[in-house]
Amino acid sequence: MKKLVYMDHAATTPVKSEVLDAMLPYFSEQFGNPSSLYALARVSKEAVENARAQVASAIGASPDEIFFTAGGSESDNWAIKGTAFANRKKGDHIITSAIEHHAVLHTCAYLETQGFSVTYLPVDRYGLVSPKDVEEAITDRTILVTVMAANNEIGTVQPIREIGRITRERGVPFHTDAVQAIGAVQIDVTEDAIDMLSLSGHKFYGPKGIGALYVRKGIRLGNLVHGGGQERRRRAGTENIPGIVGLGKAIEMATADIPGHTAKIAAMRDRLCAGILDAVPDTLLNGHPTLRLPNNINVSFRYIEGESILLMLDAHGICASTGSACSSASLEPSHVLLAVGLPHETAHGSLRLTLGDLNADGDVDYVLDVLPKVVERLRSMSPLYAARKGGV
Amino acid sequence: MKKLVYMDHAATTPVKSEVLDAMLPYFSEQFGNPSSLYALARVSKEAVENARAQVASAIGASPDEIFFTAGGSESDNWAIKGTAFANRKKGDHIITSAIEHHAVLHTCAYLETQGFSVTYLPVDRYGLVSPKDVEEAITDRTILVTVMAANNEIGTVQPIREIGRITRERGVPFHTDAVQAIGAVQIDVTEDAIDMLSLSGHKFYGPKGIGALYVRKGIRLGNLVHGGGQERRRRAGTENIPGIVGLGKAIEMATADIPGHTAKIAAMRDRLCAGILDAVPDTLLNGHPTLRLPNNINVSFRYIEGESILLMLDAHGICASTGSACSSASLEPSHVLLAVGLPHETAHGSLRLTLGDLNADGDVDYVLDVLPKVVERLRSMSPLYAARKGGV
Amino acid sequence: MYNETVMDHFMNPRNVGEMTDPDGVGEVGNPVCGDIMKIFLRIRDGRVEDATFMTFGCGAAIASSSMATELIRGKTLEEAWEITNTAVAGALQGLPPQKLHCSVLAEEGIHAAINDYRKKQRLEPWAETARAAHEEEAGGDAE
Amino acid sequence: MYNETVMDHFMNPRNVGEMTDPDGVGEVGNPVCGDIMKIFLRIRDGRVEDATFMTFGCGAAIASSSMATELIRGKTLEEAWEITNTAVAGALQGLPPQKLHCSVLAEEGIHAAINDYRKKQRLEPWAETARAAHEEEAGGDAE
Ligand SMILES: Cc1ncc(COP(=O)(O)O)c(C=O)c1O
Ligand SMILES: Cc1ncc(COP(=O)(O)O)c(C=O)c1O
Repeated sequence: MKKLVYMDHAATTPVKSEVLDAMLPYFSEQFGNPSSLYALARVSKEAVENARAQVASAIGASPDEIFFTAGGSESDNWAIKGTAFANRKKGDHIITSAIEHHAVLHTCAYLETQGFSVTYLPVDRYGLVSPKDVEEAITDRTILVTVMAANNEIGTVQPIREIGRITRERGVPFHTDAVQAIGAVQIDVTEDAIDMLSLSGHKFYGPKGIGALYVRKGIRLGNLVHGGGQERRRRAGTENIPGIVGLGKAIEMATADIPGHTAKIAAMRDRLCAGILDAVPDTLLNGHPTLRLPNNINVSFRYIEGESILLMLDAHGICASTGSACSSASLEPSHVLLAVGLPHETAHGSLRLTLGDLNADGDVDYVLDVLPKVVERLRSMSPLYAARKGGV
Repeated sequence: MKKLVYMDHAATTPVKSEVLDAMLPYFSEQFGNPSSLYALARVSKEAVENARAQVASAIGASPDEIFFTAGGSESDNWAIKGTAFANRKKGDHIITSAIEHHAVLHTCAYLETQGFSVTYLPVDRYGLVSPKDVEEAITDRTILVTVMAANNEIGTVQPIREIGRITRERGVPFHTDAVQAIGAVQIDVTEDAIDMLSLSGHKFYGPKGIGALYVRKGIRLGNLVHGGGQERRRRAGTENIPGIVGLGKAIEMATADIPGHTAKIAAMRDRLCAGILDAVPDTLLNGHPTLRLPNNINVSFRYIEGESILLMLDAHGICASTGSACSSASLEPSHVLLAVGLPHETAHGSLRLTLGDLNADGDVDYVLDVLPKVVERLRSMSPLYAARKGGV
Repeated sequence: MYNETVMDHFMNPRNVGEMTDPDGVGEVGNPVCGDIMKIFLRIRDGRVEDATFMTFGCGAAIASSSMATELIRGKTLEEAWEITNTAVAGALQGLPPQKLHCSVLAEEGIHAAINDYRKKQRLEPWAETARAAHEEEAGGDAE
Repeated sequence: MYNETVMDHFMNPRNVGEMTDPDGVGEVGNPVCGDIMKIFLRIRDGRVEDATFMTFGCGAAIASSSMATELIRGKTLEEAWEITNTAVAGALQGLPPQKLHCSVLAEEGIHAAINDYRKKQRLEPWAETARAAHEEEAGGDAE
């Protein structure tokens, strides 16, 4: 078989075998609808409540603050629209950052068409939001602050505890998109003063199509999906039992030993990152040098374009990304890279490598062997590179 | 093992083994994010597009009219809210029926709080919506007609083709909740002049937490879940590949031979239904005598209450429902049974038995043995029954 | 949904049946709400010598009737009057929150039956105490 | 995303490289948009004797450059001028819709190089034909 080196763990991860094993009984045997009365349904109901407790315990919440959704995007949409529409009488102002995931940004843009006003906080060149900026942006019409826990492209980890402290003090609800942070960064919704938190199973070796929203008791939130009485009447739809069970098991495993697990990944990441910067001239590391996800490398190779790097890497069996997965098919350079101040042409030449459980040391060596050649090859075709060489 | 007779197929169904087999490779092996560029992702992308074609072909649509969602509730919410908010300038009036699923009714109720006006068409004593009523309810401010293809509680199959003809003529978009109809009734969105259609995998031996919305080309529809560019920018969220693959396989199997499959189920259903009405006096059949789902029995046993019937049946290993699964935990009698004109106390005594692939002839015999005794037992405790006997 | 004690009192209800010539009968509830409870009392020397019930209703309604009649048997009328919904739910090891009203119905049924007896004895009916206070206290299983 | 022909021209691009002393050079595109294409021509007796390219851009941009230079080699300048984006995309067996602009860039690159040659020859540059018409016709793979 062709060699496959998967370094796109931020896009998605495979379901861990223990997680799939936990899910399997609930497809065809323990398939009862938990809303029903009979014994078969009680098995499903208990499985759901067990998973709810697993999710709660992973983030320091209580189980009745956890609501299952179909993924990170739904959680983000629900938290933001649900807060906005439920608090319209109180205010119409939302604060977010310029480098959020599209599930947050496009939701905010939609709300702007519905009469809300949104402040998009800038970030510094490392992608950091300043808590002071958050504080200064809050007005008496502010009904929500939503800032992600960690960025999916450049991996920058935000000072959410400080933001939480400020928003709690000012009495403004604080939502954080923790889709990339779960399993990588220790999060405790109580200590971090988080009011709502989005997470998504497939980012930490759980199944796709399942996520959760943590909603602190007492937070005002309208529904996004109306209908049946599931999830204590707050999110309609027959429960995805295998998905929920898988999410519970996956988050339990992903958060069991965050320091131990991330140390291993970070060691590989550090060697790979140093190796790339060493071997390839005219390369910039994007994101923060230390406040970053342990598995994330985001570099810009000047004079070449990202898609062609990906294609050549793919020809060598290396899976990577340029910006977020969604933007790969688009023509726009990543809004995150532009927000940290990269010029367009440099942003176009970015490569994201995100390591994870599928990687071993050999993968690092392999990428360090292949990648510099790919860059060299593409540069040899690039008129920008030729001009720069000419110019030197 | 204790005997288990599952007669709640309208609440949910187990995943068929062929469906699970089709899903399995996509959890841990072919797990790529279809938005990515590399070969691994192309496998996922092809699996999604193959499933999209399967869903389309099952209902006579074209693949680019199919959008995957997290289930029937999301599809209903999306169709109704998406149409309402996108057409606000054109009008503010929605027509539906009094016996829709809560995913439709609660969504309509929400829209009423947002300034829309909703006409809830009455039904006759069999649960039928009159196409003439639809026609007369349409005004020049009507932006949507949503009438379900078949009812989940009493099984009544609506004249959607006539409704489709009328709405198409009047230029009003027509949505139908076909969650219960798929696999039971032949549906062709072109011949039936349907503009939007909701379906949900777990009702036809597919997985839970996955569904689809058919949206006819040219129909104006806003997004419900904003974010990444998935589903041609209309429904954000990393695709639930195993779920989508399972949905495709399940709908293909469920619609391969509808007449043959339903004939088998209907034969069992008819024998069971006749047997119950024969054996248990003071029993009414709810729903239409012929225009009903082939697997549905809904009866009211006078003088007793539904939950206690369910509990006693459960003690004998029989899984059934009283009204919709969601209402089992509520104290309200079913809005559907009230809408067909049942007095409250009769509605409280309703039992729904929905047959399916898990049943064989022996199950019919077993239920015919157990159920009359259960009814007799509860009636012997009922002061209403005593009073009625006294009165005769 | 229900614990074992509730299920036992539902599946094997104690004291079911109409009583011939009862000394007091109380009927409470409403078929529209899906439950009617009828309590029959036989009183000897100011004590509940026998108590039976007939109930139209859900599992919790039947179990509450069964438990309530058990609790008041042998009690003086004053003691029986003091059996609150909380006591009934407690003896059942808890009821789901949305089912607590069934235990309230049982308390009301006992009160109605006792007052029916007092009325027949040409005694002043006893006054109901505030209900809300009881309900607040009542514990229960999670749903 | 790309078909085999595109991938072949991307992985094994024909005619890459800067030409020394070219007779005509055209540079089109914009680093801000993520693609720059530079076409070099050697002209003998009114024919394209040699054509090479240097491209900064995505897979489709590189493959289009490769295919475009292949298509014009040996052609008269008039023939080369008539190589449309549709011809380039067609020779590549189709491009995804969002990548059709890369074939347009190739056409523009050829035109720019030819007119650069004509300018050097002190000839009137040829006029661009309406672009939109070509783009409408261009077929392409589904995304
Ligand atoms: C008619 C009807 N519509 C919608 C739904 C909702 O589907 P889901 O629970 O899959 O979201 C159901 C089932 O619960 C249904 O029976
Ligand atoms: C930071 C962030 N938020 C939200 C999402 C959306 O999650 P999902 O695709 O599971 O809906 C993603 C992943 O795509 C993400 O990385």
